[in-house]
Amino acid sequence: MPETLADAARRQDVFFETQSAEAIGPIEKRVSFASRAWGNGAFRKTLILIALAVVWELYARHLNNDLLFPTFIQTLTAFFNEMADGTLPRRVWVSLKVLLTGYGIGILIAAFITVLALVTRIGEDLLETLTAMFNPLPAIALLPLALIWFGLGAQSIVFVLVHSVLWPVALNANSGFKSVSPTLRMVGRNYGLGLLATVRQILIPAALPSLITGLKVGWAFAWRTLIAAELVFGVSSGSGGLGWFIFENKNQLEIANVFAGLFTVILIGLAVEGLIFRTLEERTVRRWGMQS
Amino acid sequence: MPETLADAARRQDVFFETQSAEAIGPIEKRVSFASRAWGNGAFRKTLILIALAVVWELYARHLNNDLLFPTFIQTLTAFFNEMADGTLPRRVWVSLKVLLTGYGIGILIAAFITVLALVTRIGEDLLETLTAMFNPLPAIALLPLALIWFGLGAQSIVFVLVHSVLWPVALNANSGFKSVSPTLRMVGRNYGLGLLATVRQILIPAALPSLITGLKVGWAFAWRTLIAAELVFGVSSGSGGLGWFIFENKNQLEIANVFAGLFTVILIGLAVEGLIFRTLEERTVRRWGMQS
Amino acid sequence: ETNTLRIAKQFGISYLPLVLLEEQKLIEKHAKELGLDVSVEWLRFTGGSGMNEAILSGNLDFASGGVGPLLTIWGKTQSNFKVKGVTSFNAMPLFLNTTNPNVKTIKDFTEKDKIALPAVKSSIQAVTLQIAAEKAFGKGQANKLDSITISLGHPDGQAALLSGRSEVTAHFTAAPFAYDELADPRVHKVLDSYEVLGGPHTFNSLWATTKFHDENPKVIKAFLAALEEAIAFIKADPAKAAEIWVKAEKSKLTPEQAAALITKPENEWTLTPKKIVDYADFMYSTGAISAKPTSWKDVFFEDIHHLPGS
Amino acid sequence: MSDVRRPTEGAPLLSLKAVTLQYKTRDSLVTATYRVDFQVFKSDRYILLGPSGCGKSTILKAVGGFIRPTEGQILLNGKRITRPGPDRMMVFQEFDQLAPWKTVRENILFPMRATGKFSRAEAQERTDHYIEKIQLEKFADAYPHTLSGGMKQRVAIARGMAMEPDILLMDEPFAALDALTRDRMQDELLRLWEDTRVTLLFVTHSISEAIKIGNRILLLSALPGQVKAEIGTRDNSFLDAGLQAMIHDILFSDTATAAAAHA
Amino acid sequence: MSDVRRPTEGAPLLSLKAVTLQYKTRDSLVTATYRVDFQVFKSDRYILLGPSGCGKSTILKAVGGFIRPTEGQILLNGKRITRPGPDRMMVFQEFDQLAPWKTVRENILFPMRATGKFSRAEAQERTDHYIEKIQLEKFADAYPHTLSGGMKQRVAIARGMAMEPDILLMDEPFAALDALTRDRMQDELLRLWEDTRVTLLFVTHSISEAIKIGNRILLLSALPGQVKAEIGTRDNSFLDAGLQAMIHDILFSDTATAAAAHA
Ligand SMILES: Nc1ncnc2c1ncn2[C@@H]1O[C@H](COP(=O)(O)OP(=O)(O)OP(=O)(O)O)[C@@H](O)[C@H]1O
Ligand SMILES: Nc1ncnc2c1ncn2[C@@H]1O[C@H](COP(=O)(O)OP(=O)(O)OP(=O)(O)O)[C@@H](O)[C@H]1O
Ligand SMILES: [Mg+2]
Ligand SMILES: [Mg+2]
Repeated sequence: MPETLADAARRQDVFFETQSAEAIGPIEKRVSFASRAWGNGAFRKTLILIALAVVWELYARHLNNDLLFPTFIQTLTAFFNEMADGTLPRRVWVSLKVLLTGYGIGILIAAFITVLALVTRIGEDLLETLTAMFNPLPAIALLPLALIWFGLGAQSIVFVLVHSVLWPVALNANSGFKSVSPTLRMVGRNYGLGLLATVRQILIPAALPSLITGLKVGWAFAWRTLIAAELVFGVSSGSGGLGWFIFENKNQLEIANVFAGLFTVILIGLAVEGLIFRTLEERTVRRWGMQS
Repeated sequence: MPETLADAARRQDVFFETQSAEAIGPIEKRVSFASRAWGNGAFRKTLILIALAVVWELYARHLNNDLLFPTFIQTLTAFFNEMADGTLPRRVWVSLKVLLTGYGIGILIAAFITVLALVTRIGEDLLETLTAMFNPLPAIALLPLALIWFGLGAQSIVFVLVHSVLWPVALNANSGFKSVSPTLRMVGRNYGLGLLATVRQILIPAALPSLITGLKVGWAFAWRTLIAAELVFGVSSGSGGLGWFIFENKNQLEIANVFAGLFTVILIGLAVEGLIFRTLEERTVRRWGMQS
Repeated sequence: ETNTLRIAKQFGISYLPLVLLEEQKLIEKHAKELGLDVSVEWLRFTGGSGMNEAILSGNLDFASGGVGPLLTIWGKTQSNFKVKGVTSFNAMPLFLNTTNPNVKTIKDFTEKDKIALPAVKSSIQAVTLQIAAEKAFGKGQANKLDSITISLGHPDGQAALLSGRSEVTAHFTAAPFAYDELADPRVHKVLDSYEVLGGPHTFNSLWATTKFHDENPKVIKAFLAALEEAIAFIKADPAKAAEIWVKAEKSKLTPEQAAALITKPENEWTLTPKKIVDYADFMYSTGAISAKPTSWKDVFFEDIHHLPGS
Repeated sequence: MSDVRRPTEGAPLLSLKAVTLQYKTRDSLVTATYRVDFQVFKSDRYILLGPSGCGKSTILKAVGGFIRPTEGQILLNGKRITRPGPDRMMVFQEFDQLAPWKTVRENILFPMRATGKFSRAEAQERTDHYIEKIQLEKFADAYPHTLSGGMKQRVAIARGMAMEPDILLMDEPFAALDALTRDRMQDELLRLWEDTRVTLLFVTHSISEAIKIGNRILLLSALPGQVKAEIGTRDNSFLDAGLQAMIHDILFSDTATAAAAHA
Repeated sequence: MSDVRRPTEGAPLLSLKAVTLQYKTRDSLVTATYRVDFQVFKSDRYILLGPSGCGKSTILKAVGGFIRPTEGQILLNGKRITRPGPDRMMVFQEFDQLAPWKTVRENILFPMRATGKFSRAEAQERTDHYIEKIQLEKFADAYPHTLSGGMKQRVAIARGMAMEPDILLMDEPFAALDALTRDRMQDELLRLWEDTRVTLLFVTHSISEAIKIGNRILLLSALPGQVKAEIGTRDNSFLDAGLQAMIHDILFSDTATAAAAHA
């Protein structure tokens, strides 16, 4: 191709000595303190939480109606009182046990169905059909079957929890698995991985962003369901978890305690997000460049 | 590289005439009728549904306790009766109106928050924090605020629906957006697309599998919440929807009607999955090879 | 005979006799006297329907609740479980309170008012309101006020009424909420269920399936004896009963306030079912139940047929 | 065409008999290759050469067991290929064939451990060896998303070679590499071949690469891919400008006349 | 190094001044290029050549506005580059740069319509023109996942060329193409250049491609990429075996001595 630019011809060839990688050493940009603080997620989130608490306090004071909406400080006071006398921790413990059981079983069943859906076409149809049918059903719909199968008490609540965890987790897992790059799937098949090995070594890591979202949604809905389910199913005297605590206090119009109960749910939510899901994301999908 | 295999050297060079593409024409594999029927998703799903109905009928007959678990035929009878006298259609209509309003608003707010989270880091923190805090809260927690802001009735239910739709949709959207390939994002930025254009033309299509999952989960939980919320939040007499229909019949131990109500929810779920979500997936993610 | 008895109770001061049974282990005591070793499992429900399902699925022996649910389940199970009342344990009035100063009688309610009650159409409050409406507006007008009723649980109803921030201007409720509300100067009483029915009527009863009843005669006997003892105790020492209740329920009421509620003349503690037939007839006339008892004795087991019920 | 028989000795390791490969999508039916025949003998370094989109990757995937032929048969040691397996290691053309959740080292280790073909210690040793060969020592613990395109491909190549499979299927492995790195990797591949006599089925775009690496070269026509010629190379073929020109002519002529002329 | 000034006339269109580019990840800090200086003048066909992983793509992305330099400046028409823009169309190295939800035609249309640079009719016409050039008429309505690697890259090239930007940034666009298609695309690119005098910044691995396409060639060292030399080509450079050898030597020598010897 002929060179047609006049000046290009006049440019001279130039040569440089290069430095070895060792000679260069690390070069780092300087960052100001403010922007470093701002760059810290925990710091920003703390700011958000403080702001929310302030808004709550101010709005509640403005409403001045502690039958409906107590202030943040009233809630906090109630929270500490109930923590101190051991009521809340006991209730939380009862709820958490049931919750984790239901969550765990729900995830296992979701895993099972999703894997089934991977292998056979009828499994996939089953997953799609069952999800479309049962996912919209409220917990009360399950009450009769729960009573017949499990009777009253924790087992039935676990059953309802499974129902609330299972479908969103399965939906997310299925969609995640189906979105795994065909090349990666082929890589797995190339190594002759068995079904479970494929799931464990290829599909789960590759679909992790979807899976984590499913786990988050499932977790949240397990809580919602737990609190509602404790009301529908009733409890034996003296037992009862957080949901029951909230209902009891509501019945006695101890609204600050009701909010203390809800506040506990919020705190647990924040803790689980910050300590578990966040860490999981940091160590996996972000580290692997699968999420920006 | 020297050729060292004795026989290789003895192989001869060979040349062939090729045919033009037109000369070849289409070649199709023959498929047996059985495997074609089996290949039809609607057929397989119908089989599944029939099987489920049979299992229901048999199990309910075996239990023989129609105050707890009516048979499929009893349910169907009740369903047709209530359809025929116009009760169910009216209740469904009331519920659907509220549901779609809540669903729509929930999606809009989710879109807004997610876009905010895309643009600013504080927006992302806000999304993460709010989701972790509010997603586990049951609908009853919102009752006071709903009462203050919207009073009793449909508006409050919409508010609670928004709460149940917003977070799972936002979580899925956010995770989907964050998983969009960096190259595609760069392509969008390269074209100088504005924020909304990027969202519309790059992020939404690229994250569609996650978005659809979010919509599915949101849809299901909107139903669950609607039915529960009609109990918690007042329903004026005569104006209730499907949730109220179920509750009323339950109170009067008209269990077949209760199941007819739930059956309606299931039918709607199947219809929405089959007609809307399925079609959407066929026309988008599957067609585009984004999901297998 | 069973050796564990599963009894459900709900919330509120009206369940005081059951609380005493639990706290003082009276059932166990009386069962022992009859030579039975019974342990009692106390369960709590927040409403009638969960309880009904529990009893029908065999997870519960005694359910407790209002007259409405009792009549409903009685009517529905005539051909199979034959659920009947074991006994009543109180008679208490229901109050319709309002914050709207213009409302003196139920005829004064307008479309702008909203009456909160536990469950539109099906709760005992709703039924009572219908009876009152029929009396006030004439035959066939029972549903006249239904369009302004709205379902809210007791506490939510009270909060809605007292917050003054919602369209709820009236609340049809029971003790202690009813009394609590009346303590507020803005609130006054429009309707008293005793007036509507022309006298005291049963508020809460216990019920069980015929199968359970027939298989456990001694347990029933022990239970009734225990309940009688509890009620006698309430009458003899209301202050002590109130104290026990406040402690057991962790109520925010003081023992004195609770005692005041217990000893109010309109709140009777008795096994005798009252005005059951009035409710049943009315519910039958509106189609809420499909069977009509000829006497209150149809609705209750024979163990208390000696009482002067109605 | 498919009835032309070539003189061979011994049983072929891999033989394609009139293989037609198709993709069926919602919108269309694409015939990627039409009645392709060829035979690969043990220790062949068999090259597939052809224009873009002619079905080279598709053939490789079919041999890999990922796609079933619409017509014809693919036999490995006389048996039909029904599924993928670690005896046929595949190096894909795509950059996303590395597991993003594994470091360079872990990616190379992955098949060796997953198939249990090598003991832990042996696998480690082989991994170190190949990391050195692809000159990514400094990036041994880096995750794939921090690698350049060429670096990713090198990891995939190392992963395939380290496995020492019976057949190594390589789909344009060196396309993303600069001239020097490419040279080095080519030499490395040939050294591996010397050591192990692995059978290679290798797709490339470069005629010179084909001549350098291969002992047999299959020339394919444009879509739908059909066999135009199969050519052997000799000891010093890479110096033979005539061979290069002939291949060029065959590939780029519309008919095989030009080719026949050469022959 | 950065103080060596080259004789030039007129203001450069693009100039990099001692540009250091880094990637910071959780696990490490990689310096991709170290104090790279060069200037591209209007209508240059400027080639970046260097070993795999030396930072060529990174430089292109920095010019594209996707990465900010840690040190130094990148000036476009004398102004710092702060963000990406359609004046610098980029053809990426990755196969996943096409929008999977758009057909071949829609993908090519996409930037023309999204930026509003061309009217609907004009954009359509240009699209048709380039679809013909890349010989994908039959696949105009196919979705990217049904294309072979080389076909995808051709679509990306067409998409970039159809936009006629001020600067066309191309990252190994022809790497996945066979010799003939590659030749054809190279000619097409040069024809486009003849017609529009678009400024090209072009990454390649192939020395001969560099000489065929470029008028200036920047030679980079291995990681961290530093400038080894900048060389001009002349009218008949592609016949000049000496130039090719020189570039080879410079690239593959450890120091610049070999290069200096050539000079
Ligand atoms: N997943 C698919 N679905 C539908 N058609 C496909 C698919 N993959 C490839 N094809 C079509 O099959 C034909 C051959 O594709 P293949 O990938 O085998 O080509 P190739 O020879 O490897 O080309 P390249 O050198 O460009 O990689 C192409 O026309 C392509 O459009
Ligand atoms: N996203 C990233 N995160 C961290 N490091 C990266 C990233 N992308 C590239 N690098 C590193 O930057 C260096 C230069 O990469 P770049 O992609 O620019 O190389 P290249 O010259 O284009 O190589 P190739 O010819 O192989 O494509 C490499 O060492 C690579 O490891
Ligand atoms: Mg290919
Ligand atoms: Mg690169």
